[in-house]
Amino acid sequence: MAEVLAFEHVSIAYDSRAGRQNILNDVSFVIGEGEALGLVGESGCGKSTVALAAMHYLPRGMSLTEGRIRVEGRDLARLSADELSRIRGNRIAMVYQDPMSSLNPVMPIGRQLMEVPLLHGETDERAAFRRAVAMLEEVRLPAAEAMMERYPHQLSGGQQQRVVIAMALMAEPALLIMDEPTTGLDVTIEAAILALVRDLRAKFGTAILFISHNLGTVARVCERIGVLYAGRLVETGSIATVFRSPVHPYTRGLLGALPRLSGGHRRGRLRPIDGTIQAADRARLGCAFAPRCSFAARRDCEERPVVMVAIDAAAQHLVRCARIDAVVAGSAVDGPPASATATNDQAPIVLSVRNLSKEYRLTSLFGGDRKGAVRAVTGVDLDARAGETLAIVGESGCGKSTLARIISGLLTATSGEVTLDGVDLAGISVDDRPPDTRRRIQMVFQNPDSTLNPSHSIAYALTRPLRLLRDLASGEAKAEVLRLLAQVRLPSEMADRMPHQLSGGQRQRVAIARALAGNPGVVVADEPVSALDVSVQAAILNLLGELLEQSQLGLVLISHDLALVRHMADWVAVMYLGRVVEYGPADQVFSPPYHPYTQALLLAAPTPDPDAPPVVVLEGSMPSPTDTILGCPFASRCPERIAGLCDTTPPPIRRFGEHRISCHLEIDAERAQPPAEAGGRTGMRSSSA
Amino acid sequence: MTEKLHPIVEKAGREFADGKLERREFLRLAVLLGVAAPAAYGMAGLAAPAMAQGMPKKGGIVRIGMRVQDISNPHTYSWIESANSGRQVLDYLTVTGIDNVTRPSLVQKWEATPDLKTWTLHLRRDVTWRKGRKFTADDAIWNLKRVLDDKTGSSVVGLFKGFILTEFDDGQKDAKGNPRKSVRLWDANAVQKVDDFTVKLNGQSANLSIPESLFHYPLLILSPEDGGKFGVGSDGTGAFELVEHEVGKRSVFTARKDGYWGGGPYIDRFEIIDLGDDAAAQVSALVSKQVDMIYQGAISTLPTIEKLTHIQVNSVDTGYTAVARTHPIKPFDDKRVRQALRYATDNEAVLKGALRGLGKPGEHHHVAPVHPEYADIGYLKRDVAKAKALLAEAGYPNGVDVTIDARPQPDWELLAVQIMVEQWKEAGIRTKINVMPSAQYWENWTKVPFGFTTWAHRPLGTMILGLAYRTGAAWNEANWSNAEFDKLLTEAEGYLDVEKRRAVMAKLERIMLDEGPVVVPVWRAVFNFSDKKIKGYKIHPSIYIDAKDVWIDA
Amino acid sequence: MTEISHDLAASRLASASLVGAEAADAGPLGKVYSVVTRSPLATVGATILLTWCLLALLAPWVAPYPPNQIDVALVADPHPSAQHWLGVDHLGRDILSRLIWGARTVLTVAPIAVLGAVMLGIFLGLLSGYRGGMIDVVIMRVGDTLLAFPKIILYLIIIAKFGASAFNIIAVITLSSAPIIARIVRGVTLDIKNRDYVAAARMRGESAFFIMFVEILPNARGPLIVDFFLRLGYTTIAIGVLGFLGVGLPPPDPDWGGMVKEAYGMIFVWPHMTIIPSLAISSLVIGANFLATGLREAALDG
Amino acid sequence: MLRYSAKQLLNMALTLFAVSFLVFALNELSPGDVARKVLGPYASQSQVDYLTVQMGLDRPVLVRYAEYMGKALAGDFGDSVVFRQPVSALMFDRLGNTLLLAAISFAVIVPLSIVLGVLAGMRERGWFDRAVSVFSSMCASIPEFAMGVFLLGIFVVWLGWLPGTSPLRSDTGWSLWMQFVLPVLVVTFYDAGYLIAMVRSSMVEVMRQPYIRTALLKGMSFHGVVRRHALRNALITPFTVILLQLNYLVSGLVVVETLFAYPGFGRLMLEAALTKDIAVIEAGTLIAVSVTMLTQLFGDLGYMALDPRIRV
Repeated sequence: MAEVLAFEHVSIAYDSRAGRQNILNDVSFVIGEGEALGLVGESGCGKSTVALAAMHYLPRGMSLTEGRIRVEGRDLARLSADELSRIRGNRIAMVYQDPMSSLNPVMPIGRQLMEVPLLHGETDERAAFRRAVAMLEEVRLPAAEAMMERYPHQLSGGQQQRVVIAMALMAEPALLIMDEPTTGLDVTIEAAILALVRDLRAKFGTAILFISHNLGTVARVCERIGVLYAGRLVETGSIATVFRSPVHPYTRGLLGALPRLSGGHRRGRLRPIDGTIQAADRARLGCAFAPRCSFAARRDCEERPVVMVAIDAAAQHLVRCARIDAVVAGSAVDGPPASATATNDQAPIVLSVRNLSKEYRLTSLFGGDRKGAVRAVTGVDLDARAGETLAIVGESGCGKSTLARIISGLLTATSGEVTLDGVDLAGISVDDRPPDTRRRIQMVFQNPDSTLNPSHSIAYALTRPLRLLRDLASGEAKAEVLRLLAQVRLPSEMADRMPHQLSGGQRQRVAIARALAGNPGVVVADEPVSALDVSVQAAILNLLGELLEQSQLGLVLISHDLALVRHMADWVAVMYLGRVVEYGPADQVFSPPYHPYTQALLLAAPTPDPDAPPVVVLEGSMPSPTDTILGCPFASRCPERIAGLCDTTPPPIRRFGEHRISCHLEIDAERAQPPAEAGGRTGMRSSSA
Repeated sequence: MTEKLHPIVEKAGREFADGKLERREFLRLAVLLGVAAPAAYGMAGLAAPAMAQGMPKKGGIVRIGMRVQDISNPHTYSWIESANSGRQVLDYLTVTGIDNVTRPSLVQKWEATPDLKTWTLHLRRDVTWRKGRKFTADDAIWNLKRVLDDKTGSSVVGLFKGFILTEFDDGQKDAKGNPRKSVRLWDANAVQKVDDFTVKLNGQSANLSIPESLFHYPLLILSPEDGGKFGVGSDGTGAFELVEHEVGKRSVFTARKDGYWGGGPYIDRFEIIDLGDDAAAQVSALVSKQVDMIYQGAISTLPTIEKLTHIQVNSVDTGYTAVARTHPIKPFDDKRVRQALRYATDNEAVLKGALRGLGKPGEHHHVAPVHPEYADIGYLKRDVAKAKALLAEAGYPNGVDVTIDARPQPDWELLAVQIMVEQWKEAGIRTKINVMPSAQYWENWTKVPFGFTTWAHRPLGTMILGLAYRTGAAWNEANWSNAEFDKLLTEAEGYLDVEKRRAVMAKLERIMLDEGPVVVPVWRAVFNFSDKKIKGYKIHPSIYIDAKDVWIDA
Repeated sequence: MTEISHDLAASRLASASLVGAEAADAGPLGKVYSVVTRSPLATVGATILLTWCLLALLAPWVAPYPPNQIDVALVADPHPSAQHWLGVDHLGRDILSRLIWGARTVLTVAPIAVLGAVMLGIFLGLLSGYRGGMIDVVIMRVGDTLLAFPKIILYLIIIAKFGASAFNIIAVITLSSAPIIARIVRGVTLDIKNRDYVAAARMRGESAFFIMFVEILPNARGPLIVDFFLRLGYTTIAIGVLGFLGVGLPPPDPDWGGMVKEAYGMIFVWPHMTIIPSLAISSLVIGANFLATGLREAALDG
Repeated sequence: MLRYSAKQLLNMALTLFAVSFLVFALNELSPGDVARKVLGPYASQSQVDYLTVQMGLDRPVLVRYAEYMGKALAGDFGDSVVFRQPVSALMFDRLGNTLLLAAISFAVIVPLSIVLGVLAGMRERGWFDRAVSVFSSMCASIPEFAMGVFLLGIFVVWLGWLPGTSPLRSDTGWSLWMQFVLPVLVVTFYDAGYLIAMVRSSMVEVMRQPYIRTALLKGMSFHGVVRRHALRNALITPFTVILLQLNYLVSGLVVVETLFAYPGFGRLMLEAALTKDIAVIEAGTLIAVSVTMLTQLFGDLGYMALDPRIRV
């Protein structure tokens, strides 16, 4: 197998005022013809630098300090600018994370596609045009010729990414580098893109360097994987080997920290990796992971360089660890433990939502509502119970965040009820709620970068709610701040820090402490861990789990991540286009019968399972919330749509005890299918869509 | 000289012979009363001013940098600049020369009755309008009657008030609700046509200065056919025709082709170019030879001009000044404070600093050496110690804090104020300067408690004192009132005998020096700049410019 | 944000927190110092500004002569000499002394005017952005109307009507700049008010004013500080222009623009009288602009 | 787009209305002044009063405003009391001169700013970028009158190459073109300084965008990327700003016009303000404000045309 891309002991450094920083350190790997290598790692591990280094395109200040990078045998560092131009886009092409910003906003996409062949030898405009149209068809974009005239902003995110992929494949390159190509896309879109990549790869035989933070997506595309930590490859091998029998403590940690769809409900049982990655780790002489590793030994791990060691030469399974024996002997990879607690539907209801709707009227120039309305939330019924988690799951735009904000009072509902302690709060903004009511519902926000005011200290963030919600004197508040910090496992000296001095996970802990400051009855957490790395996320989820066990707190958890929901939730509501399509105790929602949408979500969810093949589960994207929906909101994408019924008549609600499904299909035990990981998927179309 | 001399001229001649009357004053009187100027010069034993600097040459263009204003209503001109446009095309009945002597123009000869109430004007018979018509008494009378009509809004009215105009209550109210006064001719026959070339002004009281008043700059003689309007192509008796006029940009005059009744013109074309108010821009224009003359010099440009070899500075001493004047309110209600102000001022330094020495130091009374009745009562030397003592006496041992209002144009005024303010500071009179744009200043000039006000040149000392310092006078901006001063002033105005007037004037001057409301720092010379190739030009104290007198000799 | 910027951001964070640590030790002044010294442009700008500030502050001690002391005799040769390093003006006043005292004027009037505008602008911008609705519409409408006036014409109209004084100049600059600042603040507010920490503040029941001034405002300080220095420069120009047009600060106290105007007519013989104050005003504005540009760059670098 | 324009025009009319009333009210509260100005400081009060009534200035402000607006809408802006001629004639002549100066300056400034800004911004922090940044920052920092003084000192006083004034007359010994050199230079330095910085920062911003990387990694040469991908994007933001310079070029040239005795609109406004020539101030303000708002409108429309993402 001919080598397409090779990294030989590559080190890359970044020079800044603060001095030289290592970004990559002794990275070596080879990608052969038609091979797909996945590179995984958490933020700051240097994986994007690998991608850009492969294109010989490093940001200002970064330079190759050691090693060589070869593309099809040619050392990139020795190529002239012209030679590089001939390789780029031609022999290697790249697909980027954010397709919208990767496309020129003021140029029709057709033109952008045609540029590739025109730059690489094609002289005939018409030929280039035909090639572009053909390639758009290859990436399964509808009405390819019409598409050529459109501007990027006129396309959906999924379509944009297909365009970028088409552009990358225009010259039929030997190597395709994909840098987080599906991050930011909804799970059903992601699944479709991954399936497309797999199909195209089969067709064109392109080698792929696939970079992702998500073990699950890598598993769907690649056969080999490399794990990066702090600029070093710590483990490489086939997907099957690495996922089934990981050796490096970090790889093990990553896999252990991940909640799984198949894992069932087990609060507080994830295995987070202690600590966080530090910039200084990249400069360590020894193992970069040593400070966080429970097996680390001073002499072996810190005082001398640690080199890659082949565990299984045949399988090309290499590990950079000085204590392999201890690790392998010391612990087994966790199997899925049994479910801890069962859903207790006897728990008292603390908050109930009834027939809740929220509309935004679009006003036209002269007032009035000619343009109709955005129906963000329509007719939602839910209950949150003390000591339990109600998870609201759905893709972006489904209305889950709006619902969360109505519950917390940041928005007010158009109609319906939100009842807390017998009082309807649906129409009362948080600004107008009496302090005691305000205290009872608190919120944890998604983005750790903006959850804390960068201008004020941690103590401020915790003291203000204590003063306002609980009317504590400053002395009492001070003591209470320390108690709260302890409760979220933060050292007391954090009180004097400013937010920028904290890591994302620490900030999220402070945000949780802040929500707890008022002794709330209900905490609404809107995607509380989605911006965090896996290893950090696990710790936060564990913390939330503990809090639930310790108190009678009702947690309303908003998330797009089914695995996480599976892990955390006692009750689950699946939302689509502002409506709850399925609702019930978690165990029942995650087992048949399913709403077709729930089923699609479950199938699409990328799981770190080497055996799970990609499937195209849904076509298209969610309708606009301004569209008037007569029948079932899911009708336009439902693979089992009953023409003439689903799109004209609102679906009936089918009840299975506490479990409700809103669907026209006759759902019974026959139809009930286990989730993807459990095997069968009859009745659903597979990747041929 | 066959005609009979006016009795006053005879008397004046005797006084002159006796040495009681200054030459200049005699000349002025004699000419005013109808003696032809050369004759008067002869009587005074003076050579008439030589008009010629060599032989005038014909042809060429002269460009002058001057504001080009709206000139459509000559009778209401309130700017010399407008009049300088109008006078190229239109003539006056009389002309007062640079020597303060009034000479005939359209009026060839005039005579007054001994009581000075009736003036007979004999018009030239050889004048034709450019469009061909003969100039007659009807033309003169139409113009006179028009400017004397209150509705026209001409400033000529002020000069004839009391003589042939009388004030009456027109039954209307003014803006403040007070009964409004209008003026009208006191008698239907006040302006009388004697024959086609003779006009008689029948006054109700004596007036000595009628010939000078006829040269008041709005009193341009228009063709009645133009209905009081003036513009491109308008008819005129003057030496030029206006062929182009763009406000704010330029005016172009071409020499009258059918010949002018007087001397000149020598040049073919006279252009006025608007260079704006900025003095520097004017100099730039002169330096780069975009213009040959600047209408009026600014002090700030003098240093530059003095270095330019092709430019000459034309200047003439005048009774122009600007005075720092006070209202009788604290602290200036005490005459010692006002005296202190005068003692604190170093007039020579002001003259040097603000006017670069062009002029004469002021003497703190508003009668200039160029005035005939000027009495030299000595120059008040600066005495800071005395000023301080006076302030202390007045109850201000620590000095006073006051604000003086001034305007930014012309530039020398603000310079003078700054210099005086620095001088006063040494005596403990700490002064803040409040600069108002000119327009605003003229809305407030009589109202501000302490201000610096321009006063134009007037031929007689008594005139200016009567305008500005008599109790209740309209322009008594100082609100000053001194019964003795008023009495003496009236007495002085009654003397035709200049020596008698001078004697009284000395007293008036002393009163002003002792308790007057003003600081008169300087007598300003009026000056402007012209290219040395421009010949025949003499600067007039009022900067009247007659293009017909100049020629080019490169 | 792409992953590569994560990689970079991580290393930047390290250096930033380094700076942060320094700052924590050195206090806010130390932080400003460290930010300023990071950009050569800002260093140059700050040096120029500081020099003028020092000269202004120490004017009574460093100015060799009283600024308004007139010595008509000196006008005979006004050029720079051993006694008068920068020469004297047309009234024999020492130009160096007038520059130094003039710095005092401009460095009082300009910052006060800008501060006035900033305070008014902040208040209106916060109110407009945070409250929205009719308040927003009214404030922005009035602001737009004011902004529709070309600035110089607005200055001329108002100053011609009410006269030239330090107070009027400050008022007119405040009035004409406040809408722009209000716009900036409104924009930042619209952005920040949707941040989670503002929602958190609402969740605990902070008053609208508290949120505006304690939660939002401090986070708008970056752009506002940059804008302050930029505006300081432009205001210095504006004051100079007013002086040059003859509607500036009243004499005799030295006003740089006024100095240029007074001596402009003599530029052909005594160019130093106009060129020197022109250089002074230019240097001050350059200082302010360099500092602002440098600060902005430093801020973008994180 | 049509609807947007209509809305903006309506807005504009309202603003103009507000502006006109503000100026009118500010200046016309003391009616006696007008007649006094017409007749000069030495006229008697009775003459002034006479004229005040004759001109109808004794009536309430609102009545006069209504009358004024009525006439103004018909194109009659009244008479200038200082220049004694209809404002419209006066104004359009001066405006014409200013527009000429503005047009020449604009024609110099825009290409210069775009070229320098793009060249500087395409390689952020390169030596050329540094040089251009410092240069443009300095240009924008030097007030026009100071720049005028410097240039006048060099080219007129020292070298004598150029005329010191620009009265726009061809018979002054200097050609019209020579008369335009200094005013245009001063305007250019001051304004281009600002615009270059604008274009540069927009270019820098664009060059940081991922789509530039996309284009480079397609194999396009750096200059090809700059030309084909960066340029249009980089000009979107400055476009509006560039158009807004027209405001400055119409009503902000007072300093340059004063420096060089250029018979333009700005100087007219300065004189009108100093002499309180209300009719001129009023008409001039309306014109200036209209120019502002029209350029804003065109700026918005152009912006929409340039950027396919923005559609109204």
